[in-house]
Order: sequence, then structure tokens, then C-alpha cells
Amino acid sequence: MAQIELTDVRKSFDTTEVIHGVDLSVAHGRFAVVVGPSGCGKSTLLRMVAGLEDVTAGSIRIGGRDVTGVEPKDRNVAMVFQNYALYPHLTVARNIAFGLELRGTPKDEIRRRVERAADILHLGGLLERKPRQLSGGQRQRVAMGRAIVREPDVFLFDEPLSNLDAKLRVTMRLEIKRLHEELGATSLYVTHDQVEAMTMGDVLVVMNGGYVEQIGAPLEVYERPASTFVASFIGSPPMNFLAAEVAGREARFGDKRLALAGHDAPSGRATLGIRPEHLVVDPETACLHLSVRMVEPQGAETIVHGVALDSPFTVRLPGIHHIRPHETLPLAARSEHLHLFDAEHGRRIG
Amino acid sequence: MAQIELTDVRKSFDTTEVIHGVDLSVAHGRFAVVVGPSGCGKSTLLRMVAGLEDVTAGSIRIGGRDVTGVEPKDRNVAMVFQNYALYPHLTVARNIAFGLELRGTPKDEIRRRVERAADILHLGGLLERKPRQLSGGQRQRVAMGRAIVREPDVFLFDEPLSNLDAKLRVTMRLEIKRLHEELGATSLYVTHDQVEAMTMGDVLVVMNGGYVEQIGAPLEVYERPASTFVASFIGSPPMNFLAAEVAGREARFGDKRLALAGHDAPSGRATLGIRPEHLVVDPETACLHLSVRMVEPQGAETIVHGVALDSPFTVRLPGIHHIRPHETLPLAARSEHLHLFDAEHGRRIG
Amino acid sequence: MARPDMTRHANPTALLALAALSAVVLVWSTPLLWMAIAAFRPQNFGGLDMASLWPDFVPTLDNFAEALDSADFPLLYLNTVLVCLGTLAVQLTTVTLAGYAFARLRFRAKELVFYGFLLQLMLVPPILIVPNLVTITRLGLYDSLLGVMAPYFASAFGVFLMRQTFRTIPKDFEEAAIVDGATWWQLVWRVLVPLARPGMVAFGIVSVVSHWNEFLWPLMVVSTPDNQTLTIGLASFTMGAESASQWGVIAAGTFLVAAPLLAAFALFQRQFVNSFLFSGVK
Amino acid sequence: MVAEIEARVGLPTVLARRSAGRRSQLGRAALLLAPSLVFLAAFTYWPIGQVIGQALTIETFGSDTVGYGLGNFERLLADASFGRALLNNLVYALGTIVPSIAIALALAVGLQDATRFNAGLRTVVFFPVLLPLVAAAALFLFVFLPGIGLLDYYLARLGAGSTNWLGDPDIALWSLIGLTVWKNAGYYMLFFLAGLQAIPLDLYEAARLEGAGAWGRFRRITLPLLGPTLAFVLVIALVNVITQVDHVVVLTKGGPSDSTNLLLFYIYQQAHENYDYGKAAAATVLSVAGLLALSLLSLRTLERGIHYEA
Amino acid sequence: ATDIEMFFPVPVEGKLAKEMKNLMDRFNAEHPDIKATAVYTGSYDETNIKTRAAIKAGRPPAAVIMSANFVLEYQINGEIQPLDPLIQADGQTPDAFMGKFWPALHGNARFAGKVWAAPFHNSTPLLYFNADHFKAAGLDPNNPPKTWAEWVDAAKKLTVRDGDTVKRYGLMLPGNYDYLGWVMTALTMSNGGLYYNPEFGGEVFYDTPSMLGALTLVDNMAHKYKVMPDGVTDGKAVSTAFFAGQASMVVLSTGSLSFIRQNMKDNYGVAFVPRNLRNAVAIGGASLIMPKGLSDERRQASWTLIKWLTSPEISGHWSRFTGYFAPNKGAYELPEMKTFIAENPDAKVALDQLQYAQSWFATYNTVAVRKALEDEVQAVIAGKKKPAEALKAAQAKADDIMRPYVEQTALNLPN
Ligand SMILES: Nc1ncnc2c1ncn2[C@@H]1O[C@H](COP(=O)(O)OP(=O)(O)OP(=O)(O)O)[C@@H](O)[C@H]1O
Ligand SMILES: Nc1ncnc2c1ncn2[C@@H]1O[C@H](COP(=O)(O)OP(=O)(O)OP(=O)(O)O)[C@@H](O)[C@H]1O
Ligand SMILES: [Mg+2]
Ligand SMILES: [Mg+2]
Repeated sequence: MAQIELTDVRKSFDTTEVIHGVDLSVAHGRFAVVVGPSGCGKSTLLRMVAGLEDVTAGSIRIGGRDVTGVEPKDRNVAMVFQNYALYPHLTVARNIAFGLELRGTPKDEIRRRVERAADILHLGGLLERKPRQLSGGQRQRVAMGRAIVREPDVFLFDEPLSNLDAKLRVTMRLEIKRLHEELGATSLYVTHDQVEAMTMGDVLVVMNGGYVEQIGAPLEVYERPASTFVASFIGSPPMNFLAAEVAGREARFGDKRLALAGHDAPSGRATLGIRPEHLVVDPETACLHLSVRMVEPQGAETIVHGVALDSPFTVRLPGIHHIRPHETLPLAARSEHLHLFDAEHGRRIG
Repeated sequence: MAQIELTDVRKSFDTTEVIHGVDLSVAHGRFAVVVGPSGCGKSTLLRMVAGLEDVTAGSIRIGGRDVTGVEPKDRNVAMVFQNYALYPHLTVARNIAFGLELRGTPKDEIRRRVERAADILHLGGLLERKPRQLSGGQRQRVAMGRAIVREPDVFLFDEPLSNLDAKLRVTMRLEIKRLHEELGATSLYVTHDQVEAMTMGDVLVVMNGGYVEQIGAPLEVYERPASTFVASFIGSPPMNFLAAEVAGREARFGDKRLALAGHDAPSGRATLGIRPEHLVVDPETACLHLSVRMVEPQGAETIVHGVALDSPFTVRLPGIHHIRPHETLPLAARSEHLHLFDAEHGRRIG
Repeated sequence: MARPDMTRHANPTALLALAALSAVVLVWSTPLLWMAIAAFRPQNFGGLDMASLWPDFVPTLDNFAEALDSADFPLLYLNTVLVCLGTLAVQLTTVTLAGYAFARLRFRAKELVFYGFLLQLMLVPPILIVPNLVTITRLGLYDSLLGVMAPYFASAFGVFLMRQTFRTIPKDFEEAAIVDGATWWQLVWRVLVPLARPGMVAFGIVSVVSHWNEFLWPLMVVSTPDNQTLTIGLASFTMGAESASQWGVIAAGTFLVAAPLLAAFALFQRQFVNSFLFSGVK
Repeated sequence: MVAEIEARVGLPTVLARRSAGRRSQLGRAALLLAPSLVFLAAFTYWPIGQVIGQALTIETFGSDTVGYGLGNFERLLADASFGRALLNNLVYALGTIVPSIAIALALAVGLQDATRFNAGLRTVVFFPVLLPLVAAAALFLFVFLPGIGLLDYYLARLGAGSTNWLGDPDIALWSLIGLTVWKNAGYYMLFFLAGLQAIPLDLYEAARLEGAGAWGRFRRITLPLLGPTLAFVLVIALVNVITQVDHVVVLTKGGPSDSTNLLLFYIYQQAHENYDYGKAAAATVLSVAGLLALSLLSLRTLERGIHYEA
Repeated sequence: ATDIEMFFPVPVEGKLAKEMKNLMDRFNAEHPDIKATAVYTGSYDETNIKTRAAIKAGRPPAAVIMSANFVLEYQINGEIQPLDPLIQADGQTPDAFMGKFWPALHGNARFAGKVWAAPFHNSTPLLYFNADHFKAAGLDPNNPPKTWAEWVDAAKKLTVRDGDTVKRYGLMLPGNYDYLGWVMTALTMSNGGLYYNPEFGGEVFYDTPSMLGALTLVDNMAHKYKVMPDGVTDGKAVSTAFFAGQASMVVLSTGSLSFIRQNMKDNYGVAFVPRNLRNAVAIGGASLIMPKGLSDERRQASWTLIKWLTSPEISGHWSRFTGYFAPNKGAYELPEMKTFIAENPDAKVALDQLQYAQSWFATYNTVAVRKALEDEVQAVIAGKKKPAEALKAAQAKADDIMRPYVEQTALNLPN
């Protein structure tokens, strides 16, 4: 049983606080993804769990044990680094075995475990190679091998896929997911890619500027983002926002009104959010008119960028659409797809 | 008028030929994207156009002028490098001005042009910084600035976005597109990211192993891929393939048959391709049963990975679906969405 | 790493550069070429053409024979190798440890201590002879190879080089090892030291070359002929005050002394250059 | 180990970490530096202490101490030979550092492609570094021999008359400067080769596209980016012109007429020929102080340059 | 057995080091209770440094073959012990002991009332000439120049010119430090002068007519007659030029004799250094000294070695091997030596000149004081100064260097 629990964890470098009190609990065997923009403190958080950074305040528990002041090597965690940090002077086999050798694991046992890891990761033919003779994806797998061979309580990943190309990223993210299902160890995974976050996580931790903005299952976060920040960070293209006035069960923007079925928002100024994929072209029920600026056909869908009510606005239409710039698209949205945030702080209000 | 014309261009390093005769013509003002897997020769092709690599055989013309043996500096091309190649010892302003200074452009003129470029690229406040004080996206913009300030006939880009994070890639790709529309210079853009290729190109050049596999408008390539390679490279997740038997107007696979309306394929063994986004869950008309292995919810859509007829198979469903592993999904596809390739070479046959 | 030829398109500047380069190389090689020829030239005390680079003679090994006869060369080689390798072995230890401390650890007055190390570089040898000989004698190392080596066991240059090297090693490697359970000395010996090998090779070259060719200090410390080093043997026939001019023997002797280094450099020069590249000196 | 962890866990966590983090680094640093410091103490600091002591001790002949003070420095500064040596060394420093660094740089740029041919040339240029001093001096006596020597023999073919390279007080120092440049350029080249390879190729390509010729690329990219290497080589070269001049003094013993007397040989003479340890020590103190100051200046540049790297 | 070590420089050729080892083996064989090791210690200068450093470090060698003109300083600094007690313990008087050596050698070994060194191998400057050139120039090789006038005359005749450039010099003198001082001593003495005060280490006679005459001769050779190269010529360069036939007459040490004898292709001859007022040269070479601080046992063993090395037999052997002359007069009484002299008449010339030889320059701070003159002479040879002003400067500089010593001795007056 190795759940991870962070209690009011804070971190300062010199006098600057970069993590402002994070509470987080990852249950045993879950795969938690920490996501957020660059510099928001994701790596710092992960490194504190690993023990590579001191904790300025608060405490960290792994499997119930307080590890706040414990040396990294005594935490039984394994970490996969962004650049993999494979030792260039060692073969793949010895890279994988390294942690075990350090602990003085018997030779036989090491061989057995390395072979098993190689099996799991399909590294069979590569064991005698040096890292520089491997492709990016292979290196990534070796880094994984180094982590799993130690059979740690907790896996930590710091953007392990960001050095791979687009195709490989997709493949490897499936592989890591599969591996997690096979091994079942508690994992904390850092990324700034919201697709990775959505697709890989059991739990999503969305960070911003040293604060946790929201914790929840991926779809929960997607469907009910806690703030405009989360709403725009999760989902691609990001959610569209419009300044609106809420009055009773109605939202007004420009000269349009939209019924707010099922929303319990207080009256007053608010920010209205609609995801690009929730808009449909429908001259009948249109509540918005998009003046098209740019069209991105992606085959399976078409992204249309434009301006509506003086705000930049994006629509995502499934399939192929031959839309040209300067056209006007009449857009409709269903009430249950609307998000409301308070105009001032961007917190969700309905 | 600066169209780019390549006539039977070949390139060998030592004795290995890596570009096997490429013919390509990019009309004035068009934005051509060269896309293909790593090592297929994209960069080499681009560098030959820039003049950074000699051409082993064939000729290159820019704006009608044969530039095959001409020095890079006399080709009036600008290039944005993957790592930006910003001069680390010069400020942003001097980085941008570098080419102009070399040409002895008057100081005033330089200042004017640098300011204009900075305006276009929103680099205003950064002009006095050194490259290391910039974020990835800012560096990318400086590299662009350096290119546009020279007002070249041709822009060359070698994976200019691959070092940026996912969010930024999306933003910058729109920015480059906007810039191209503003400046209208002929551009050749290399990437291995099919999304970039699809969304940015007027023309797509799909390369594989030193050959051009297909040239065409993005949607044309998406809708009628010339080969299994193109079909699987363009579109994400990649197209699903099944071994099938074509007989008359029917394709058989396993114990299923599918009508091939509008396909003129010869009878015999063939590879049948169906894109993940063209499958729908429909127990009524189902022609395939997918045994689900893994589900990736992405918010706007859900990707389902599984196995059908012993082949890995992927389905892309719009919106949120609560599907669990080990379920079976009945899938249907419309006849016009089927692609047929010859079983041996993977060339399109219908 | 092959770098594409940047002067591929022949133009006047490139040709000029090539000519200048050739001239420099010519000037550089001439004394060496002469030395090589003189070493094989029969003893010739008459002609005016001793400087001729044209081998217009039947090569002879007499010069080598005479040089070899002047001293017990096998023993001298052995002693020299012992001194160089012994010094290097200890240096690599001290230099690695100190280099690591300066590159990675945080402690007070680091800068100051570092400059204190650099002081070693600035000292002029003649002034060190007496104090160091006194120290060596007190340590009981007078007239021993260890005495020849001891003053060099700490090396400011090496510390500097290793500091630069360690600084170029990404922190990731260390952190990976820490998470994997390495203690700090395992970290140093099993991760950093192998990764710092280029720096060590670079330093090794510098160290071996300088100790191989060192003369005055071994001469001062060593008395027993059994402990003498190559340069002392060489000096016995190159430095006689009233000696006549046996250029051929001198050339041959010089070759004997320099040959191992020369061969090593010629064979491994690519690795040597690369080691400087990765040593963080850039 | 276990006890240690337990002890630590028992403490208030923040406090334990703090002190553990800081203290162990200082202790560890001390441990790591100790081996070096032991030897430095014995063979650097102890002699330096003695030299400083010696420099401040006034002696009469026969090494009888008669007092302490700055007398040795006064005598030193009043000694015309010292002035001469200082001046010679200045000329020698400028005369060797500038050309040897320039040539080393040119060679490095010219020989940076790792072809087999270039490898051979690099070896040729590096060979002087490998030459043992005791032999180099004797050989160069021949090279510089008037009339018969290598230099005159071939210059004569070009129509030049015979020159007394080492015997003419006006020429001797320049001959030695030439020798030093010959001997050191290959060494410095090695560092420049390393520095060059660290400059990303795409910078050159970008510059080529922007219209920079070979010289422009060198001046605007190579040179500035080689700044740190240059600073490093400069330190080495500076140290060398003071402390590594044995081949010079063995050839001429400072002559003729003191025209090639350098600081090091002056110190050598004072210490070992005139037995004036006080003056030798004073000269040493001044030269070490000067070198240290200059080197620190260069090193500052070096450290600053490293931040070019992102 | 008592272990002792003896430091020795190799002033001539590498072969000497080997021969010295042979000698030691022989000595050890003949003296089973002593194990002597010969330690090669570089040049004379390096031997000097090493000896001093070893003494300072408390590890004095048992014996050193030291350049004869450094002995005085060791005595002034109190670093060596007088040999008198050892001589007397053998039942000999110092007079008798010194009497075995050529009188010219006494000055540098016995002074201040005691014997400080035993001469080991010695030399004088000699005039070497190319007999073939002599014949070609119409000179008689059997009658080489004896006086300065004949010397100048011969040099003029021997010099070969091609327009302004000199193809062959009539004369070359070694001008490097040490060698130059020695040659100047010879010339000054030949001009009736003394060069330094052999009785007191604080006086040199630079600014004197005899020295002025000698220096003027050198200056004239180089600049007036142009029979000698302008600028300093290293000793090695001189011998190379002589071998190469580029110089017809050279002044070099008798130590070079056997080497020239073995390797010279042209016919050559040797002669006294030409005189103006008298025949006189300074001796050179080295003596054996014994540092202070040896145990009785080692002192005794060292003494045995010194006596053995300076015995007629060994002295003669070494002389034949090296070309130096044997300091022990007895050596020349031995049959091998007689044969050798008969076979090598040039060796006889060196020996004959010995009759006219005198002590070698030695003062307080010998090297610096000598260098004071040499720097100025070099300036004259290079055409930078005139002899008179050069000698004034040299004298002033030398006086300056010796002042501390002079003030403690000659000027240390009772008040
Ligand atoms: N060692 C350090 N010293 C000072 N500040 C630091 C240090 N490490 C990180 N920071 C700062 O802490 C903040 C969080 O950094 P962190 O690396 O955790 O961000 P991140 O979310 O991982 O970003 P990225 O996605 O770019 O990796 C940043 O503002 C960063 O500048
Ligand atoms: N200088 C070179 N010498 C030898 N082979 C080279 C050289 N440059 C490229 N190649 C080879 O040419 C082929 C094409 O390389 P290129 O760099 O053009 O591929 P690419 O499509 O740009 O790949 P990537 O997406 O990885 O950048 C590769 O097989 C590569 O190994
Ligand atoms: Mg991070
Ligand atoms: Mg590429």
C-alpha cells in the first residue's frame, strides 16, 4: 500500500515561494497526472516527492510513512527523467541494473529482474547496446526499465515524452498506460500536454503558478473545470470565453440571450465559456455569428478560427468542411454545454 | 515572383543516396509543407534549396533563376532552424539585424526594419535581451524576425516548432500561418508532425525514404492517400488496415462482407483502410466487432483502442463515452470512407 | 564529428587561407623533419650541409646506438613511466574529488578556496627547489621516485579542468542515481567519474607530457642512478658545457625520449582532441 | 545509517533538514578537498609562506639574519637587471602570447575538420609540445646556428645573409619568442579545437544564409563565442610566460648582455647563482601577485562567458 | 660497507657518464668495505644547485666534482670542510699533498690557509686551427701564431670573403657566459694582467689597461679587421663551425681535444693561446670537494675515494679518456701516459701550456661578478659599446655585487 499524501507542502527558493501550500492525496495504485503551464511548479512538486528538493514547510507521506526528511534512496521511489538520464558509459542492461547493483542485489536476482523488465518493455535485442545507439523511443523504454526493475512503491515521471516526436508520443503514452495497468504501482506523472493528461490520468492535478487549481478525474475536469484557467488549459483548442450578463436563467451577451438551463448562477457580470467542439453550425438556432479568419483542416475535423462579439473564437467541426476566410458562420450551442465563471476571479459559478 | 522548382534533385552522402530524384514545384506565394518520418530526407531537401548542401544531381530554380551552384547568401532565402540558431552573444535586436548589418544596410533603415519586425512579432520589450533570457516561444519568434527582416524571396523552415510545448505549438503555428498570409512569400516548411502539415500547408509533400510519396492539397492527401504509408502517416490516430479479398463490388474480411460502392478495384487480395474517425458504433449495421483494450478520453472525443479481426484497431468517437476495457463495440463504416490499397506495394487502388 | 567543409567553394580567400595554413605547417614541421633526418645521418662533422633536409646519405642507426649506450634506457623508461603513471594516479584521485567539490557542493568561501588552489599554477619552480627538497627529505622521500612525484599530487590545473568537466555533466545523471539509491561516494565513483572521463584524459595528457619531460626537479630529488628518469639520461649527452656538437646523437636521443609520447598522440589524437572538447574547456 | 535516519525523523523536520543539508556539504567539501589540500599545504602554501618570510627577512652574506622589513623589495626595485628582466618579460609576453594564440586559433579553425590529413597536421603542430626541454634547447642551438644552422641554411637559399640569431642582443629575444610560439601554439590549438566544436554548426549556417563570408563568420561568430576558451588559454599563456621559460634560459642563459633575461631566470640567478634568497623571494612574491591578479581577471571573463550557454 | 655517493657533472660527452660508472665499479671492487655511487647531476651549474639543495635538506653527498671556481664560495659560506685533517691523519703534510698536483691548480684548491679541494680533471683554453686552411692561405701549420700580431695577421689571411659577406672566419671565440669569462681571463693574462685578486675574493681588475688591451683586441677582431663574427657565438656553435670548416682558428678548452681528435675530418693543429706580453692562461675544470656534516665513517670513505680518483693511475686513465689533462703530475710518469703523449702530440701542447697557467677566477658571488664583465664584453662584441666604457661599467657592477662581502671583510675596520 503506497498512497502518496502531501499536506500543505510549500517550497521556497531563497526567498521566493514557488509552491504555495499543496494538499494532494494519490491513492494506492492510481495514476495521477500533474499538469500545468511551464514554470507552474510541477517539477518542483515531483522532486520534493522524490526527495531531490527539500520541503520548506508541510509534510510528505508515502505509504503512510512520513518521508519529509528522508533521503531519496530510502523512499523507494523511482523516477523517469525528461532527458532519461541514461548513463552513456553503461550498456542498456547495466543501466537497468544500476539501481540494483547499488543496493548489492545478488547477481542472479539482478539478471532475472533485468530480463523480466526487458521482456515487459520489448528491449530484448538491445540489452548490450549503449544508449547512444538507441532511438528516442528506445531510450525512453530503457528509462522505464530502469524504474520498474527496482519494483518501487511509487513511480515518478517528469515529462517523459516531451522529447519524442508526435507519432512516438502517442505510442509511448499507450505503452506507459499499459505498463501501469500491468504493474499497478502508484504513479505521479508530470506533463504540460493536456492530451497526455486527459488520456493517461486516473486523477488530474491542474496547477497554476504554484497553486493547485483543480483535482479530479480527467473527464470531470473537462466537464466541470473549476476556473477559467483550467477550462482554457484542458481541452484543445481551448474553451472560448465571452463576457456576459447573467440575469435569472438567462445569459445576455451583445444583443443575444441564451437560456441557462440547469445553471444556478447568481445574477450579475460573468464569463461565459463554450468549448469549440460544442458549437454547431445551425442557421436556425444560431446565437452567435463567427466571422472566419483562418481555417485549419485536420482531416477528421476542421478547426475554424475567427472573431465573435469582438472576442477571438474557435470552433471545432467534425469532418471536412470547405469554409473560407471572411465567411460568416452561424453558431449554436446547447445550454448544458455552457460554463459560467465569475467575471472577476474566473472561479466556476455554474 | 519566386516559385521554387526542383527538377530530379538527388543527393548522396559519400556513396549513399538519400534523396532519390525529387521533382517539386511550389508556386509563388504558396506555403508548401514537407512531411515524413525521421530520416526520410526532409532536412536534406530543404538544405539543398538553401544552398547549405550541394546537389548531387538535378537542378534547383528559384524565381526562374537556376541557383543550383549559387552561394546561399546569393539566393535571397531565409531559413528558420529547428534550434533557432540565435547568436547567443547578440541581443535580440542585433540578432534580427545581423543579416542587414552584413549587407551594409544603413543604420536608420536597419532600425526601421527591426522595429517593424518586432511589431509584427510582438517582440517590442525584448529587443535588448540576450537569447538565453527568452522563453522557447520568444526565441522562436526572434528566429522568425531574423528571417522576415531581410524580406527574402523564399522562407525555409526546418521543424521550427518541434522544440516548443504542445500549447505553444498550436499558438505559433497559427502565428506563422498569419505571418505567411501577411507577407505572402513562398515558403517551404519541414515537419514530421502531420497535424502541422495538415493545418499549415497549401501543398503537402509527403516523403518517405528519400522518395516523394504524394504531393497535393492537405485534404486531398487526407481523403485520397496515394499509399498505405501516406494513409497511416497523415491522420491521427492512423488509419486502420485490414487484409481483405476484393471480389466484384464487395470486400470480404473474416466472415464479413462490405459493399464497395464507388470503388473500382480489381479483384484479388487487397488492404482495406478505414480511418478511426469514420467508424460509428452501430449494432444494427455493424460489420466489425472491436474488443476494447484501452480508452483514451480526450474531452472533445474519445479514442478507443482494441483488436478487431486479430488486427489492432482504433476508433475515434466524438464526445465523451464511458467505455471500459473488455467491452465489445459493434462498428459500422460507410462505403465511401473505405480505402483500398494493393496488398503488395500498398499503392492505392480505389 | 565530421563537420561539413565550410570552404568548399574555392575562392581567393579560401586559397589564401590554405596557403597560409600550409606555410605555418611547413615552418612547424621543418625542425622536426630535420631532427628526424639528423638522427639517421651518419656522424658528419665536416660538411656545411648538416641542415640539409634532403636525406642524401645511407641512413644509419649509429646515433641511436650511441645515445642508447650513454645510459641505461630500459631502466630510465621504466622509471619515467612509473613517475608519470604514479603521479597521474594520485592526481586523478585528488583532482576528481576537489573538482567535484568545487563544481557541485555549496560551502562558504568556495571562491576563495578555489583561488587558493590556483595559486599553485603561479609559483615559479626555481624558488621551490630548496623548500620542497627540505620537505621531501623530512618525509623520508629523498632520492626516491615518490619524492619526484609528491609535489605534483595536488594539481590546480587538474582541479580546474575537472571542475569544468563536472559542470558540463547534466544534473539529471546525479539525481537519477540518487533516486536509484546511490550514496554520495557511489555517485562520485560510479556515475560522475565515468562521465568525466574526457576531462581526465585531457588532464592525463597534460600531466603525462609535463612529467615525462621534466628535468630539474627529478635531478634534484634523485641521486641513485637506479631512480633516474629519461630526461636526466638525455641531459648527460645534450647538456655538456664544453661538449662539441653531436647533433645527430642529440636528435636520436630526443627521439628516443619523445617517441612514446609522439606515437601515443599520433594514434589517439582524435580522442585527445575530443577529450578536450568534452572536458568542459570551451 | 538506520540510527541516523531515526534520529533525524525524531527531530522537528524542518530543522533537521536544514542543518543536515548545510552541514553535510561543508563537511563533505572538506573531506573531498582534504587530499589536495594536504599536498598543497606541503608543496605550495608552505613554500609560499617561506618565500614571503624570506622576502621580508634581511640577510647579510653567509645567510645571517640582521632584520626584517621591505629592504629586499627596495633592493629589487633598485636593481637595473630586475627592471631589464621585467621589461624583457613584457616584450616576451606580448611577443609570444599574441602570435601564438593567433596562430593556434588559425590552425584550429583550419584543422577543425577531423579528416585523416588534418589529424596528421595537428600531430605535427602538437609535436613541439611533446619535445623534452633538455633536448629542445640543444636542438635549437643548431637551428639558430649562424651560417650552418637550419634557419640560415634555408634563408640563405632565399637570398638572405647569415644572422646571429642568438648572439645579437637585438635579435636574441625575438629568436626566443619565435621558438616559444613554435613550441606553444600546438598546445593552445588543442583548447581552441575543443572550443570550436562546442559552437553549434547551425549558427554558421544561419550566418551563411544571411550573407556572411568566411571572414565574417569568423569575426562575428567564432571569435565572440570562443570568448571563454580565449580567456582560459590566456590564463595558461600568462602563467606560461612567467613559469615555463626554461627552454629559453637553457639556450641563452639570459644573454647576450642580459638581453634575454626573463623574470624566472632572474629569480633563478638570484637564488642559485648569487645566493641572494631575499631578492629572489621578493621577485617571486611580486610575480606571483601579478600573475594571480591577471589570471583572476581572465577567469572572471571565462566564468561570465559560460553563461552564453542557455 | 659504507654507502657513499659522489655527485658528478658531465662537462663534455655522454660517454663520460658511462665511464664514470666503470670507474666506480672498479673502485668498489678494490674497496670491498665501501660502496660508492656516482650520481650524474647535470651540468656544472646544476651540480652546484643540487649540491647546495642537498646540503640544505640535510643530505650532503660524500663528495662532489665541483667546478673549480665555485670552491671558494663553498668555503666562504662554510659549506665544505678542509681536507687538512684527513691529509694529516694519513701522515702527510698539506704541502706534500698539494705538491703532487701541477702548481697552476693550487690556487683554486688551497687558499685561506687550508686545502679545500683536490683537483680532479682540468683544462686550459687552447688555440685550435685548421691546418688545411693554413696551407691554403700560405701559412705554416707547423708554426702557428704565437703573438697577438701574428694572430691578427693569420686571422686576416684565413678569412675568406665574397664581397661583403664572409664565407669563412679567421677566428671564432666562444662568447656564451662562463666560456667567455674564461677566454677573457686568458687574454688579459696574456696581456700581463691578473683579472682578479687570487688572494682576496672581493676584488676584480676589470677596469685596467691589461683588460682594456685584451678587450680592444677582441673588438678589433670583430669590427676593425672583421675576421671574427659580430655578436656572440656559443661554444657549441664555435666547435660546429670549426668542424664545418667555417672557422679557421678557434679558442676552445683542452676538454674538447679528444672529441676533435676523433671526429675532425680536416687536418688540424693546436697551439698556445697567443700572447701579447706573456704566455698565460687560466685553468678550468673541476675539483673534488667534501661537504660538511658527514659522519666520520663516510668522511673516511669519501677521502679514500678522493685519493683514489686523484691517484696517478686513475688520473691518467681519465685524462686519456676525456681529453682533460691529469692534475696529478705523477700520471705523466706512467708508461701508458708516456706512450699516449708520444702518439698524440696535441696533448703535449696542452700539457706544455700548463707551465704558464694560473688560477681560475673565483670571488664572492663568482657567477654574478663574472657575468658583470661578460655582459659588457658581449655588448662590445655585438658592437654596442666601446671597450673603455664597457669595462668601467663592468667594474662598477662587479664592485656593487661584492660590496656586502667587502664591507664585512676588507672594509670591516676596527674602530
Ligand atoms: N533551483 C531553483 N532555484 C530557483 N528557482 C527555481 C529553481 N528551480 C525552479 N525554480 C523556479 O521555480 C518555479 C517552478 O519551477 P518548475 O521547474 O517546478 O516548473 P515546471 O512546472 O516544472 O516547468 P516546466 O514545465 O518548464 O518544466 C519556476 O519559477 C522556476 O524558475
Ligand atoms: N552530413 C551527412 N552525412 C551523411 N549522412 C547524412 C548527413 N546528413 C543526413 N544524412 C542522412 O541522410 C538521411 C536523411 O537525413 P535528413 O536529416 O534529411 O532527415 P530528416 O527527414 O530531416 O529527419 P529528421 O526528421 O530526423 O530531422 C538520413 O539517413 C541521414 O542519416
Ligand atoms: Mg519541469
Ligand atoms: Mg531534419
